[in-house]
Amino acid sequence: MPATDPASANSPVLQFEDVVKKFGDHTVLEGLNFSVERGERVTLIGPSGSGKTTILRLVMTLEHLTGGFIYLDGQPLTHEMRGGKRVERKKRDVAKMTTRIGMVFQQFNLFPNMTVLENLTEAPIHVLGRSKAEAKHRALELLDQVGLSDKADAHPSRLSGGQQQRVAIARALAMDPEVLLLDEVTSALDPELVGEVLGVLRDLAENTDITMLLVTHEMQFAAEVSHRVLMFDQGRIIEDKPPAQMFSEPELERTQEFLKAVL
Amino acid sequence: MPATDPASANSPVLQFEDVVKKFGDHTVLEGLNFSVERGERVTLIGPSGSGKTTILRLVMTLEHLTGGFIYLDGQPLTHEMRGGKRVERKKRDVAKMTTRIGMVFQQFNLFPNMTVLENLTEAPIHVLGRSKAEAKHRALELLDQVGLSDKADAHPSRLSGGQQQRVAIARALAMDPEVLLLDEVTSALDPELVGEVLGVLRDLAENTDITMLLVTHEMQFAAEVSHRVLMFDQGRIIEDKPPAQMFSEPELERTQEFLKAVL
Amino acid sequence: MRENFEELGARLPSFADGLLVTIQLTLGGGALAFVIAIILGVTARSEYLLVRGGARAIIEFFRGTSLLVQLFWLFYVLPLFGWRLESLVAGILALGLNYGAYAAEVVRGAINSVPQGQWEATTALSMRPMHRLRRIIWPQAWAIMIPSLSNLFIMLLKGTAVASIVLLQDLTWLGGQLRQATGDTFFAYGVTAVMYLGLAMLIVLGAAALEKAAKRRLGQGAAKATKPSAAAASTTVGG
Amino acid sequence: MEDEASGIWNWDRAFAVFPELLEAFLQVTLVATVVGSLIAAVVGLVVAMTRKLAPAWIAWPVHGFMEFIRMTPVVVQLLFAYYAFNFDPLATGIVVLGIHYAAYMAEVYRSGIDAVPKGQWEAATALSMSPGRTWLKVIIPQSLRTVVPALGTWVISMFKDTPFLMVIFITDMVRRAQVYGGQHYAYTEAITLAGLIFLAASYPTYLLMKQLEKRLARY
Amino acid sequence: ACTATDGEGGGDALEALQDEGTITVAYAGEEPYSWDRDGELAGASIALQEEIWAELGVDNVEGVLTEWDQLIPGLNAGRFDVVAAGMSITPERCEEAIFSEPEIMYYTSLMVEEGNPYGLQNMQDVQAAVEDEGITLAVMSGAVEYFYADDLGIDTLDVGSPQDGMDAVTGGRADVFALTGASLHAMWDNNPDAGIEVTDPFVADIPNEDGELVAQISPGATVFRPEDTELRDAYNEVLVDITGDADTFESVVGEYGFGEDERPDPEYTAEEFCSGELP
Ligand SMILES: Nc1ncnc2c1ncn2[C@@H]1O[C@H](COP(=O)(O)OP(=O)(O)OP(=O)(O)O)[C@@H](O)[C@H]1O
Ligand SMILES: Nc1ncnc2c1ncn2[C@@H]1O[C@H](COP(=O)(O)OP(=O)(O)OP(=O)(O)O)[C@@H](O)[C@H]1O
Ligand SMILES: [Mg+2]
Ligand SMILES: [Mg+2]
Repeated sequence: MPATDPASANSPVLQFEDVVKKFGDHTVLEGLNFSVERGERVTLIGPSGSGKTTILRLVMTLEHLTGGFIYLDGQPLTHEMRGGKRVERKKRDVAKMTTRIGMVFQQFNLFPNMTVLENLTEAPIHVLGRSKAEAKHRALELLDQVGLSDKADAHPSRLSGGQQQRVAIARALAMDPEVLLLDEVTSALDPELVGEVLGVLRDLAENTDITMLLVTHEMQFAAEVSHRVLMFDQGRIIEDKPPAQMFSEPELERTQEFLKAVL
Repeated sequence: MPATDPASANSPVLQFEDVVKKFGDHTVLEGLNFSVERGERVTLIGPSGSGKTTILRLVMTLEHLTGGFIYLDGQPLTHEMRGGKRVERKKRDVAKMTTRIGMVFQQFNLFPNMTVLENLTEAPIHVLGRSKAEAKHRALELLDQVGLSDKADAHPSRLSGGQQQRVAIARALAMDPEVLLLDEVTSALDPELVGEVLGVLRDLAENTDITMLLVTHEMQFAAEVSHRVLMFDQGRIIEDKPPAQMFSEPELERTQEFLKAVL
Repeated sequence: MRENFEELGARLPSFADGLLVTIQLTLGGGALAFVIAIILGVTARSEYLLVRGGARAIIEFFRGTSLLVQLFWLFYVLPLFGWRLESLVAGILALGLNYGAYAAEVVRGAINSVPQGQWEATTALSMRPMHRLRRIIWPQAWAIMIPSLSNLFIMLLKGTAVASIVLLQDLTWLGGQLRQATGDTFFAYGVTAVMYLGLAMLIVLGAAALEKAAKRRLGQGAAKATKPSAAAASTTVGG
Repeated sequence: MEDEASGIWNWDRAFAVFPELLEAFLQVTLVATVVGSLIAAVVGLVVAMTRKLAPAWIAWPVHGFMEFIRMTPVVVQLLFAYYAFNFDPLATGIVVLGIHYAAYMAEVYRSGIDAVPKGQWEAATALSMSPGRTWLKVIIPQSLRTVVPALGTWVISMFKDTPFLMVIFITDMVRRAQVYGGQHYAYTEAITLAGLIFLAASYPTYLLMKQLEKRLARY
Repeated sequence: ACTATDGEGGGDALEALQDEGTITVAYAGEEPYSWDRDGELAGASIALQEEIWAELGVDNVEGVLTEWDQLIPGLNAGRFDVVAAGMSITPERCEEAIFSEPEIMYYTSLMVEEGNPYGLQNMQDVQAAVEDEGITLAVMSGAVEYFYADDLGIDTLDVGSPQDGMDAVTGGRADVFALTGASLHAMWDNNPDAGIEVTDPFVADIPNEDGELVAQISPGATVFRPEDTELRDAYNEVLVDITGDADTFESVVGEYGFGEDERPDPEYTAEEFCSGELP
């Protein structure tokens, strides 16, 4: 789904500009700037509460942006400047843009009242307006990719955690997003099931050039799949490096400390 | 709390004899036999669903024993042979014995309607019949041990997960149990908080000779503290070794496979 | 309209009496219902089939037959067997049994919805059943059940309107009298409705305060106190 | 019960009045409860959704109105509606009962909707599903599971509020029992039977709800 | 204040009442028979009660204002001693309760919209207008007019109280409300601006089983518990002295607008009404 807008030709697929996020009085992000290029896979690491999840949720428009701008393909996502003022964009326009972003949650969040197949076809049919046959075809293809062809008609509650998470990944992919957001997608899983999910993601990284922004505590996995690792602390990026460097020769003391605790 | 019963002098503190556990038609444990000596620290490992939690819950009498016997200090716990028949023991008698067993849960399960101190003194006062002063004294001592002296009057909801789990450990210890059961006590915690809880347990292992039966996915920790590791699969013990051997030279293929996945 | 208010003014003393009757029935019936609800709600969870079955039968019976019929039996049929209850006693008893049966389901549901882990923790600490219920489970269930109980309490308040069956002259009865005196149905029942509304508001406020206190005791208080809630006060489900 | 205290219970009378009561039950009580419940279930849902979706200037007045309905006796509401609108009495009565119970059911729906995990809303947003579709396909189906048993309780409760219809001159079962009593100066049999018919009607309703609950819990 | 007699027989009942000095009388609040007049018990039925019980040595008559449907259950349950609500004597009721001799004769009136647009004067007019013009007749359930309508085959709006009936007429829910004349006239007097009028009282003609019209003679009487026959007999002895003499009757109930027309014919007995010989 390459962007057709000329503005996007050379701009990063995702860009944060002076992003501010407050919960009440509590400032989580204060003037954050960074960008992700098309096809890049970026991992966010950092201590609990540093704002990693918040960043993904802001991109997915699950949280309200307090200040600054987020651009998707060079176009403003939820807020824009108009007449010298920062104004909110229309819900409709925002919704149209978010179809190009997919997200996989820590808790899977599959729809329990639908079968696996229905989970995968609901949005393509009713949001993207695909035909039923087309949506179904694509869904089965994806289920095959995540190794769950035989579970198409099962209800999510009948699946193990690892299987549920693989379905959730397939569901996000069924929308053919340009950007995929992944928030600790293995941390609700039993250790033995983690592998199967990481396997699916590894596959995805190898065989597609989808842009990924991910949060994970699996450092080894992060090292394997990502192009860049961003270390967060207290709502700011304190280090930004390729994984090899980040894990072997972290510069700051804070990063060293953190890595020692989690590795 | 050394057992006063002469029967127990040389018997293992905990013994499983032909233990059977079914949930409906589903047999989880089928004729399990093993024992734990006084002061021993035993770790149960094995894939998800193999019955590790079930074993701890049976000892704590949270599940009904389908068949066989469990002995505490040589005395039958929930069932005994009487007149050649396997019969259930009186609730009262069972309750009396379970005061000698403590358990720490994955989800902490602190009482939200009580302060930390009340959580620690409630059972010693009302179950063991200790005086308030005595119970409080012991509670503060334990809170000091787990590094939470300053939280005595806080409500659990005000504590972080790691702090809550440390309180839960202190609460179990406040009953001075002979046997302590620990079921994945760190897996509900953020990775950065895991360390503090493991630290407390390591302390406990070093400074007391309390008998411990634990389930954990932290293999390194298991290796450090336990005397023996039992590998479970499909409700049976398939390997039983000191940790050094178990982790370095597992015998069975199933064990190797499992360890590869989780280590 | 003027005359209506004059008539109302002249009847204020009797309205005060009627209000007292309604309040007596509401508080008495409510207190009794609460006690019955606890007893039935707890016994309906008993592990003994006989106890549980008995509690269930009582609950279903008093929920299933209507308040009107129960009142009739207590007041008019029981005396034929030689048991005579005073009007107020009969009224309180019927309200208590009827709404107690409804509230028993609330109590049972709230106790059941205390997380399984809490029950298991008490077992792990070898607490006795009564001790566990009183000290651990109840305080948590209590916070859960308040909104539903307040809902039922308002129902009970409105249910006291059947008091005239046992010859009590409560608010509704006096509304009827006012209606005859003024010949103005809207006015008379409007006045009555406003009085009930006032009493119901008191219940809502009381319940909100209780809920807040209960939640504070669970350490949930200030953390969540974002919205001032007329909404929180009226939450959820009866029976 | 019957012989020695001859006045208390008379089987002949019981058999004589029973068909009359049953007729009134079927014609009024049952109809009012069934139609009233449907109205309550639908209006309750609309109100609950209004409170979630509508702008404050609509949501708050609706909430205020429903609170007023909830906190004042249904009798007063029946009388008001009866004299204010010149519609068919039974239709008026059923609508008033329906709206009265909608006030309760709205609360039930609300708690059911609140019980749907936040993650479900977020997943729907992440898939760019429209609000309408999210409600229809995700939220409502999931909340039904928690909501149905509680709604059932209110339906059973509505059964026993139908006698209030007598204030707008609808002869329901209890009224019929009283008329019979007044005609023969014998109330016990008629009133007691009315109570038993209520019991006989609410218990199957309760079982039906359990059944429905099980069906919904399947996934 | 309720004297429990617990069915030991009427003779003892009277003695007990005399000892107590008070009799508890239930009434339903219907002007001018028995109602609460500014906090005081008043009405023709009440006047009779006071007169008669005083004669029998019970000085104090205490009233319990009760809804119609609670009168008889309350009497049977011993909540009060007698019911003085001008209840009509019918064969069905005599199976379960006992009546005094007739006390006051009833006539039916019709409450209609001011100007009486349908020109209704009696039950036959009503029957015709219901059939031809589709008007609605309101009756109070349990009152004699309720049964008249039933016998005439008229579908009715059944109201619960006199006030309900008036509201039905003024609110356009009914075109005519049939009830005891004295009660309707009292309501009309109290609400002169209500836009209603009330016809002159009449004796209703109702078809019997053979279809012949029979004039309905309808007396009201006091109701006693079935076991209180001796008490009832004692009451009757004094009652017939009053109803047997026009002047005495007038002196007791005249205050409430009753006169010779309402005085029961001494030849009518409760027994005859009970057995169905009358009307
Ligand atoms: N809805 C909310 N209301 C108030 N504060 C919030 C909310 N969501 C997040 N926060 C706060 O924002 C901060 C950042 O949270 P965030 O979840 O983004 O951290 P994180 O880096 O993802 O941490 P973790 O590794 O624990 O998931 C935390 O201090 C958190 O308490
Ligand atoms: N209450 C229950 N009802 C039915 N089946 C149960 C119940 N509890 C456990 N089981 C089943 O018993 C088996 C063993 O469960 P158990 O929780 O003991 O496994 P485990 O080894 O602790 O696994 P994990 O590592 O995932 O915690 C599983 O198949 C589980 O589904
Ligand atoms: Mg996070
Ligand atoms: Mg487990």
